[in-house]
Amino acid sequence: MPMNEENKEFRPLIVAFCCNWCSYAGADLAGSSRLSYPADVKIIRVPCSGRVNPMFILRAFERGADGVIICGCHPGDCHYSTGNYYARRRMALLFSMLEYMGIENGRTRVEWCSAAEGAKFSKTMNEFCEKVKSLGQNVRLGDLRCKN
Amino acid sequence: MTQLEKNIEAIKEMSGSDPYKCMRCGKCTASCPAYSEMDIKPHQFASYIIRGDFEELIESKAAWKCLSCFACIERCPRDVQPGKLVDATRQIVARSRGGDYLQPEEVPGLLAEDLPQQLLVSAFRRYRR
Amino acid sequence: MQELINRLKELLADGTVVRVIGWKKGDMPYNPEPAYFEKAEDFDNFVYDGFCGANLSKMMIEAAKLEGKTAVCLKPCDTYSFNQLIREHRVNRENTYIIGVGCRGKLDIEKARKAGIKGIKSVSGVDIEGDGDVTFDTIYGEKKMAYSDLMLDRCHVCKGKDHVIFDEVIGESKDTGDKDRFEDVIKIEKMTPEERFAFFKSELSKCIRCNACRNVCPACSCRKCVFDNTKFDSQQKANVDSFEEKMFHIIRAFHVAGRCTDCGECSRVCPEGIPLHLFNRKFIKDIDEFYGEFQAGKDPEAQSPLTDFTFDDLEPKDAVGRGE
Amino acid sequence: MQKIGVFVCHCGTNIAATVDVKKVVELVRYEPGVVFADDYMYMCSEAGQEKIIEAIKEYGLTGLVICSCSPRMHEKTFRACAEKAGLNPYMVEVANIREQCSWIHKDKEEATKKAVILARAAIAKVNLNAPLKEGESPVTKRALVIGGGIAGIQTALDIADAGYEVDIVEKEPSIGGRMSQFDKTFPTLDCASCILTPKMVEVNQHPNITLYTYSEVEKVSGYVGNFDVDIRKKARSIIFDKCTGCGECMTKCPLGKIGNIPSEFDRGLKNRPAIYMPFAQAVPAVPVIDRENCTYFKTGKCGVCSKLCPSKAIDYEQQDEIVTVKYGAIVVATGFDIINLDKFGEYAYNESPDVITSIELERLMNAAGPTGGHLERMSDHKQPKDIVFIQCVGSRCDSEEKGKPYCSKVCCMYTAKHAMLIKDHWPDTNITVFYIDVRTPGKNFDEFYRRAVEQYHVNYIKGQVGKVKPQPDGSLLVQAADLLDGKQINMKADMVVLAAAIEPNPGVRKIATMLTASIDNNNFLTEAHAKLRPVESPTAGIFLSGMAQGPKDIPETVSQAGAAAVKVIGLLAKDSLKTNPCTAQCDTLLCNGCSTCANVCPYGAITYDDVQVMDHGLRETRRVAQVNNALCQGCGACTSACPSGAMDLQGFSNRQITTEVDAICR
Repeated sequence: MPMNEENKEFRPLIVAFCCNWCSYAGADLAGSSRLSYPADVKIIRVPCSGRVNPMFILRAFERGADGVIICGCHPGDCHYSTGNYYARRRMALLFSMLEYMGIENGRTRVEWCSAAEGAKFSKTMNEFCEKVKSLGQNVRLGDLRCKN
Repeated sequence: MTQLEKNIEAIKEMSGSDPYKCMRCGKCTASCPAYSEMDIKPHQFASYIIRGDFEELIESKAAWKCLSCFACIERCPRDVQPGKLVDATRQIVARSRGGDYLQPEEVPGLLAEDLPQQLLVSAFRRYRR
Repeated sequence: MQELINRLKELLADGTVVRVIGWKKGDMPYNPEPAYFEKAEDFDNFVYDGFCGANLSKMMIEAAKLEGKTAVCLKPCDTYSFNQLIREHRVNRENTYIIGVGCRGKLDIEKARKAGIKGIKSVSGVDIEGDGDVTFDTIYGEKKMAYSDLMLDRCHVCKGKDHVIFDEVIGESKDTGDKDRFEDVIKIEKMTPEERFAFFKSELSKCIRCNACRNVCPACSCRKCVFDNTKFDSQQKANVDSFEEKMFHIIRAFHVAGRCTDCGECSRVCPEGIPLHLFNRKFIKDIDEFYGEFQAGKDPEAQSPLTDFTFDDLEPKDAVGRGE
Repeated sequence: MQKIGVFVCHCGTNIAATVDVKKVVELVRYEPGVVFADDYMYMCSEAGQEKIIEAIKEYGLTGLVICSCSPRMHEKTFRACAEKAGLNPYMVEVANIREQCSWIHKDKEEATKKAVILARAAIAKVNLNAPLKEGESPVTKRALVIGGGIAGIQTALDIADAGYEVDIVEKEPSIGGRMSQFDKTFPTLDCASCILTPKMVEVNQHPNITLYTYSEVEKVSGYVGNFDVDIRKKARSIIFDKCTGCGECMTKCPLGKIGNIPSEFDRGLKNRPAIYMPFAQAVPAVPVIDRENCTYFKTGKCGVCSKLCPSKAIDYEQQDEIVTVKYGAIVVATGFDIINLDKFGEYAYNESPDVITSIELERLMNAAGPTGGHLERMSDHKQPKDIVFIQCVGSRCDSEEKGKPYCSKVCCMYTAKHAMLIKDHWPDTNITVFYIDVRTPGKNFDEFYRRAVEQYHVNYIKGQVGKVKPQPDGSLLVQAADLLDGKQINMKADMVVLAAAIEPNPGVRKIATMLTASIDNNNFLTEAHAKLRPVESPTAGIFLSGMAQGPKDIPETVSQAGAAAVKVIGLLAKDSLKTNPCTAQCDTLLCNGCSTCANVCPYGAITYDDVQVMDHGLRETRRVAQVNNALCQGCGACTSACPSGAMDLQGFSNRQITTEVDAICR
């Protein structure tokens, strides 16, 4: 699937978890401002970055995602006051563990993006896609059992 | 009113400037071309006066190193005009020595049209030391 | 050991407790098993020596629900696990009588095997009070090994000789630590990503998902593991690839991050000898570095780092690539 | 199995120009659960909605996926539409194929492919959706205000004026709080009691306000709209209704002259009798017997007050009384105190009576204060000539055991006020203020401070004082530095006034715990959102007023009090509260009772109860988590913290998100 037969260009599969209040709205603003980013990014709406269970991230990788990005409100701006603080700690530890196991750093990212930062959202997604593209297909975290 | 406050009143009258208004923003010192020569910086003139440290001002080099360029007067956001306080210091010294080299009636002839009058007076005080 | 047995019998006799959790002799001299003792005669089989490595604190989850008080023998490091269980309301302190037992390091029979000692008939010098070498009487003759050469890896990074919670302490303990706790983690961190991946792939490929690590872990105390419920669609499946248990092991370690006392039971019981503690210890090292030193189980009131935060916490992007 | 209808919107050309809408319809038609798929020009239009309603009825749809603009735009519209057709509104999911697809992609093939994937994810999710019902909980139309200072008074008055009943609980014998101790107020210098006393009287006389003075909140249970509060009315030893407030008892109490009981109100600068009112204008004007010091209570002898009371109002047998009242909303207005200065030995506060705190100075300058408003040294009762003020004593101090890391905010202004008031009365006083920064944001505040310098010639010196040394001659030697002139200063002073850091009232911690309202490291109550919800606690139904939330001056306190009142009125105006159905749920069979979820819940919505459960035929009592749906806001922090997966979030369940991930990665 990631390999396009005709031009052989690698297109990564990227899952973005966006919190409903800041980042998802930021993505909407990027849309209404027509600030493009690759179609490789697919957004899943969650109420808060604190809702993102590390198991969702590993699951995405197992299923063949090449990159996973979590977007939430800036620290101090969480709609639920503290959700992103917990997310920040969870992700810091999880990402460090993935790196420790030899998984490429660039495949995971956390970005704080407010509802007003459409431009930042688009820029972040462009950068992240580029990075994941340069890393190539996710082989190390994929799980054959999950392939159809 | 305390004795100090009375002394400061006198300086206010002499200089036409109110040292109490100084907020110590430092813009005068930042503007001063003679900065490196000044042992007491322009902004400190106000605080020295408020503190009553007149002797130190009179003994200072700074009072005589001031070029009377009036950049500080021009730029002061609080209208304290430190240059005038420097001038007042010179005046105190000058008065204590008594006597003037120039007669008052000679002065008008020496004035150029666009020269600030106070600059001239200040320069007189400076060079007659 | 006799002092311990006498005291335990006394506690049973005077009704302070109605049962004791300790160790009984196993089929081999080097594999004693955790066991319940309820009558004085049960103690004929009681043993407490250098091979009694098992952390009995987890057994108290169920034991403390039983009628009457239970005495449990805990080594200094086991008391940390017990404290952590108290913090998580998993164990009833009122129904527990903690005997802090002395410890001078626990032994790993694999170390003897690696040293070529086979056909063991009996072992001496492993008594809790002794301080000499260990002598193996084997079918090939007598073999000797220094006590510390035979110690479990975890005992070389001992947390100290003090029990953090107890009702009474019987016997002396020794701080057997002579190694940096994070030495192995740092060694892996210094490898290239490819080397790290290869290392973990080869280690985890041995995993047979027997769940021994999870079952023995005093922090892994869920009634039903998340890997056994249908909510995440994460139940066990047959392997097709050698690295497939990674999700299980990452999540296993993640779920105990900030709660793991580093007791080392996971690695001790792994039948495949996977150094599972390397996952847990990595989290501990990161937590120490990111959020300040934290020892789970030391203070039952302390907030776990993962349920806490500060405004200026490290950003995830700064948590990675630190070695570069 | 669900019967799902998929509706793909063209949004004019907004979507249709970049996404091949027809192709999307064709490709999702055979997804699991889909029984109907169609497209339309404007799905949100009247006609579009009509189409949806028809399809629901015709195909008996149990779930809807609308592929259109952002759910933030029209999710509500489509939910309402579903409800109209008799479908549960929470059976609707929106796939965002405009903002997150057609508007940002140019290649039609690529955009179409992505739209299909987004639709698939939404379909997969709807397959797992369950009907959700908004809960309803009634609202008790009565508010509780904890704290009777200016913050509490203003909040109570505003709520009462709107027609709701309010109770004020105040732990001191009188309302009035800190403000009643002050002499004058900045920046206008009007007298504090002149503006406060009328408000105190108004509170006392207001038909909608009930005062519980000398009372404390003992226990709080319930949740927004339905709090049950136990209030302990401490025994005053006075029969409230009989007392006329004549004050005879207080003047005759033998301990008034010989008792050495320091007056709390006068910060220990004066003594009071054992039966006392904190101050003359106390509201209610009913004294209280301090049982710890009263001779009758200590020895059983005396009884002077009882004998002399003309209305026989003294009752030594009175007991504490606990009343339970129901409230819909609670306002915390517990105010502040100043920090203990024991750790600041360098300022000799405990050594010399002439080193005082600003609040003591307020009393010394107050005409009703211990000196009748005459400023004098407590050591020799002489009028001080040289006064030094030290700012930031314990404020902006990073050493936790000594002070507080924050700026106390009001000190710069009250110090300027004190300096001016002193210079006004005694112009020949020399006043020096040592400061780190002078901070005067606020209307007419900087002008006020400049007046102290320019008109009153108060000497401001930048630099913290290092040491205050009491001298044998009774004066104080102040050692400091003038940082701007780079000089060390040793000056003599007759009096030193310390601007001690303020801190939240120490009792607030207990109250916050009872209310499950969160507090920060400095014990200030946390607001629900620092910018957008500054007077609400994250715990629903709890509101914040005054210094309890953070340092602030009187005008700010009054505005915040009004704001909190409006929020309370807004809540009480409702007959019932609709609760968000997307709340966390605990699977009691999976729950370990470990409290991890409760530790991360910002709303205190999770409690633990011992519950009888039946697990594999075994009946057991277990400690398990319970979610209060009225408090839970649905953030899901608990679900990611829960190791066993017992906590799940309705509407965003673990399985739903997992299945979305799977659909996207398919």
